[in-house]
Amino acid sequence: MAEQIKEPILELAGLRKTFGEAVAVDDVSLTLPPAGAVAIVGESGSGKTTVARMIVGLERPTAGRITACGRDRSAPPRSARERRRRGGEVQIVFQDPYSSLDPRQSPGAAVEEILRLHTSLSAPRRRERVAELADLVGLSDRHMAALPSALSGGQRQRVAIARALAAEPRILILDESVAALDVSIQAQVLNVLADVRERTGVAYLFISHDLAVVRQIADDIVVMRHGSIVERGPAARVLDEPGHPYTRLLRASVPRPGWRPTRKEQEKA
Amino acid sequence: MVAYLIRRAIMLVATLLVSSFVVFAGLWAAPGNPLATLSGGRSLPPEAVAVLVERYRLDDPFFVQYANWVANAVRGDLGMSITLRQDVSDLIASRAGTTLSLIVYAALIVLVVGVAFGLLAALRPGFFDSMVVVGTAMVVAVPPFVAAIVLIGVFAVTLRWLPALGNGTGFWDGIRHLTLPAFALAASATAAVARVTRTSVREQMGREHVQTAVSRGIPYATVVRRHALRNAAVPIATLAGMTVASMIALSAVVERAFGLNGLGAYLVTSALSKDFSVVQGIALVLVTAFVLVNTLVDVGAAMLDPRIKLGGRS
Amino acid sequence: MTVVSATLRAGRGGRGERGRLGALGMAAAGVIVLAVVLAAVGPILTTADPNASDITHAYGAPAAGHPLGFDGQGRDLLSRLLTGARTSLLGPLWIVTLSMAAGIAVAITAAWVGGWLDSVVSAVLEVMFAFPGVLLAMLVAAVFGPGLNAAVLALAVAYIPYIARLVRSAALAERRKPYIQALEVQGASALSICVRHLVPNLLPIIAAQATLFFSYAMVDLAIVSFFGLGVQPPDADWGTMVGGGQSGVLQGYPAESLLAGGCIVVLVVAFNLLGERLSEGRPTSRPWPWRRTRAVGAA
Amino acid sequence: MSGILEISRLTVTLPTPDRPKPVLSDVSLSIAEGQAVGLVGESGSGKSMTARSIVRLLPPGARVEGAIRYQGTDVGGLRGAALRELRAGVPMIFQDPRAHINPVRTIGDFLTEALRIRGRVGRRQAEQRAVRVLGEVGIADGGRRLRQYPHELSGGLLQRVMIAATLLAEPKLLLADEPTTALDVTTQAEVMAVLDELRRERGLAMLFITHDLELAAAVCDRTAVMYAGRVMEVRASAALHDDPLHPYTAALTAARPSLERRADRLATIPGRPLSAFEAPDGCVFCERCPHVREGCRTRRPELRPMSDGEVACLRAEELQAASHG
Repeated sequence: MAEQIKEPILELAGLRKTFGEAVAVDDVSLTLPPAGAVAIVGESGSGKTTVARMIVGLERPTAGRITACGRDRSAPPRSARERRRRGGEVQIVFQDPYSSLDPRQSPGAAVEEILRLHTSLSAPRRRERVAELADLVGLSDRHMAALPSALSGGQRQRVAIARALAAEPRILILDESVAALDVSIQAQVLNVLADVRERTGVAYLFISHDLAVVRQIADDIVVMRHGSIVERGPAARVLDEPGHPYTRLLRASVPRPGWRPTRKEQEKA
Repeated sequence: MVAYLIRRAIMLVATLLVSSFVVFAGLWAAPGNPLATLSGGRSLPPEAVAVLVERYRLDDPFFVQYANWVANAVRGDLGMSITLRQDVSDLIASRAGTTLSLIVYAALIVLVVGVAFGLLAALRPGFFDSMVVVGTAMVVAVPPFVAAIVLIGVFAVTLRWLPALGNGTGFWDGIRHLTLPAFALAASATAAVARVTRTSVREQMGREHVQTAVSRGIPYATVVRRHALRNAAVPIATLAGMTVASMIALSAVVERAFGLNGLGAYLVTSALSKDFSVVQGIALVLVTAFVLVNTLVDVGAAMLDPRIKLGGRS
Repeated sequence: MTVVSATLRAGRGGRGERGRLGALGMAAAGVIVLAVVLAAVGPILTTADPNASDITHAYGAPAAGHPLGFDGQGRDLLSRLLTGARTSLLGPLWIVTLSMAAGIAVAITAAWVGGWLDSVVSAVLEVMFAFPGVLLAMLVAAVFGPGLNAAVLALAVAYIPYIARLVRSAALAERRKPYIQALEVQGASALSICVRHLVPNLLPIIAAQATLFFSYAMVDLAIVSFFGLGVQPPDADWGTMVGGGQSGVLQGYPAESLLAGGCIVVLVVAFNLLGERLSEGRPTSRPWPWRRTRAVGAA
Repeated sequence: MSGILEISRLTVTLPTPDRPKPVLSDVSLSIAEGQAVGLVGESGSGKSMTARSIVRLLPPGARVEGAIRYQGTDVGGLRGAALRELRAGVPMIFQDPRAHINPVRTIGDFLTEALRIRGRVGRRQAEQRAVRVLGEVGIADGGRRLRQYPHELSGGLLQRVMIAATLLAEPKLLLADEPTTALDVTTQAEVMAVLDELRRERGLAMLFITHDLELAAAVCDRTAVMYAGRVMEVRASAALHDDPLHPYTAALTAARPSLERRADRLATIPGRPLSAFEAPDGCVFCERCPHVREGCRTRRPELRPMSDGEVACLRAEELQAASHG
């Protein structure tokens, strides 16, 4: 890591988002240390994806402050240069593998386009960098030259990761990036993410509803419900001794050996 | 539902206002001054000029003229024809009947024949279906004026079964005179409706909820009626409505080809003879009818779809 | 010709399972190409002057040098059909090009900027729907006098809302897809995203609509000419020939109307078939020549 | 012991433009009266196709070989009214309830349609029954719900409506194709609790399709694991996690991250899940199996009994002995 700065690489302070009268995100604050891995856990409608979209500027916050790499990014970027600079700080990988790539463009061209945008490398150097990124996410030259339609879901998500890393971000947001994958493929991508974090020191903000996946990838966990944070702490502590009743309910709802679904008594008419 | 209706009503009024403005503005957009346009380039005796200036208030500012023109239009006064020295509204009234009955006759053909062929093709895959697909692919490409010529050539000239010209006298003779024109106007539209009916019913048959009904042992015919047709009704009604609306403008083609004394034919002759106030009047009437029919179609389709009626997001 | 060749190239670009046109699609494309060639070369081939009338040949049967015979005023039908083909293809081409250009630009801007601009554009489009093409053409002809150019312009304007509405909804759906949003987060400019990614992925829809609207434009333009408000006599145009030949039909000489009408129908069927095939085909894409060390052709 | 459902050597091949593609090959499975069997597998394993084959909800032109016997009668020969009778008696719950319920008709219509249409019950009585069953699946004031439309209910509620609809048919066998995959984990737990309880109360047999091994084990007596259109293993659910017979089952459980602890790296399975038409000769899993031998690439193992289940692996006994040794 270049410089051991202590203060967080990403900071949300009192973040809020309303759509009409509906409050999607209510007073969310959190910090992400350099090379750290924080997971936001919650079910649909908890506001976790809206938080991610506000950080990368796809949604405009109603209130609150977002600071990434020491620079404020609460308001939308004014100039193209500012927008590009923010692209170099925070990147995102989405959930659906089948629409995360331009169907008309090969993975190699997609990654190369980002390199042209963010670096001043020459064409040959760019091609070498594309190969390095391909190796980093475990893809061969053949995959990089193929058409997205020829790639499997797992391979497409790896391309999306490589494309995000091409901008050399300090923070990578993973918005349910492995949720749509089969178990064997999910494991491969989770391992790739672990390798990438070790080799590049990029920090992860992992958005997920899957507690087991979160335990595997994140150091700290923030639990969200109906737009606000109900609990936060180190992953092991939050998952093994959940403090908030909602977290306990979440934990108890996950099927595992010996688990049996039990009906809430008052529900039966 | 009320919110939806109010929104549609506001949209309707706004559209009518703007389109009437465009029709009126045509007067000013023409080369030369409005008086020359109104007179169609003819040199008019001074008293005729005075009548025109007074009737159209040509000396007032532009917007006042427009306001006056619209106010008159709403009261049914659409100005005066230069060539026939009669009120445009009377000229229109006498011809509107022909156009209306022509469109209604053609619309019946489109809705009955088009939807029927579309349904049969969708539900009877195989020979009949491919016949309809090929047939409609041909007929949809036959525009009304080509259809008119073919029908005249075959049924009027060669077979002499039906008259090729004029309005005819009396109700039943009128119907006889309207038959060929109605079929000419309806030909391509019927084929288009048949094709959309077929594709939307087929598409509904592939939907998951139809699969659920089949998986619960409900007879095929019932599944088709209660699910495929019911759901396909919205797209079919929408397109059928739009097709009928488009016939308002196309009626002119058929009226001219068959020498029917309708609004459309009169609009063409007035455009050719540069009788601008008549053009303005008829254009306004046709645009208004077109917008009204389209709005009715949208509201009708909304009725069929509960997601809109209860204000739910569709 | 650009639209016709563009649609053909987009069609031909499909190899293997990508965007294959199928037999019908190729046949339709063949008919269109044949019509284009005849329109371009035809008038030079035929010696007869399409406007030279000779009353002695009125409704004359086919003779040497006049394979299709004569019209009511003794003019050679073949040469009139060929010269007529030129206006009947060029006219719709202008209409489609103008309306597509305006429609796509408006739609993509509205879909991309969204918010107030999108609602303003939608309201304007809603109002423009009030004017069917033929009606607007008649109004314009009454104001500016009959003529092909006025009709073409009027029809082009009348088509803009239909094209804009369709492209806008397709653009809105595409814009929400992750690969576009990822590019936004990367900081790529809106223009470069639209030009290099959004529009190319809308090509199948755009090509299909251009082809379908070509057949609508051909019919509407022929209608305007049929009224006598488009191409003015003695020039030849398929619409005027169908109209002009009507008196002949009544006297048992349907040749002029049927030939012109037939040409219209055949080409409209061809364009409809090609349009439907194009809208079914998957996007034809071009792989990046990674292995060959040519300069990286990602653009 | 003839169970309520016997599937033997079921092979399904789908017609495609270039060449026919097998999606199921030699699938054999049986469900005893009142028993719940889980069917687990990744994409392309054919688990959903197996369930749909039982009531012949197959794509047009699909070629079916082998036999499926429901209550003793072979479903292959059923046509018209008899096929409808079978489907009425073996209802199916689908993954995405919002897509599988007609959006332009009321919930009441959806619930009572089968009863009214199949001519057994009047509208009034059908609605009363519907309200009663809605109560049992945990939906209060059923009367109001009947008049509502699907877009006014949440995913969880819609899935309960789907379950209520199947119970109204008073079936003997229930097919559930990933019923909770589209739901949140807390909603999933509630819906599974409802399904599990009502199933046991009514002594219903069930075929439960899912990609979640633990979920299947939790609600099913026995669980079958499928890969590339074949059954790899069938076991009592309790033993499946800790004592798998087939290397694929073991690899699946190892690849899944655990809720209890974090592994440095997950034990991944190389390559990607294959469909039947992509599967190699010999054992379909051989290209990805850590214990592959030469024999595995040539001989295709048959499903054969072993300890209290069945397994399709040449080295099953050897690996079992090694892991217990």
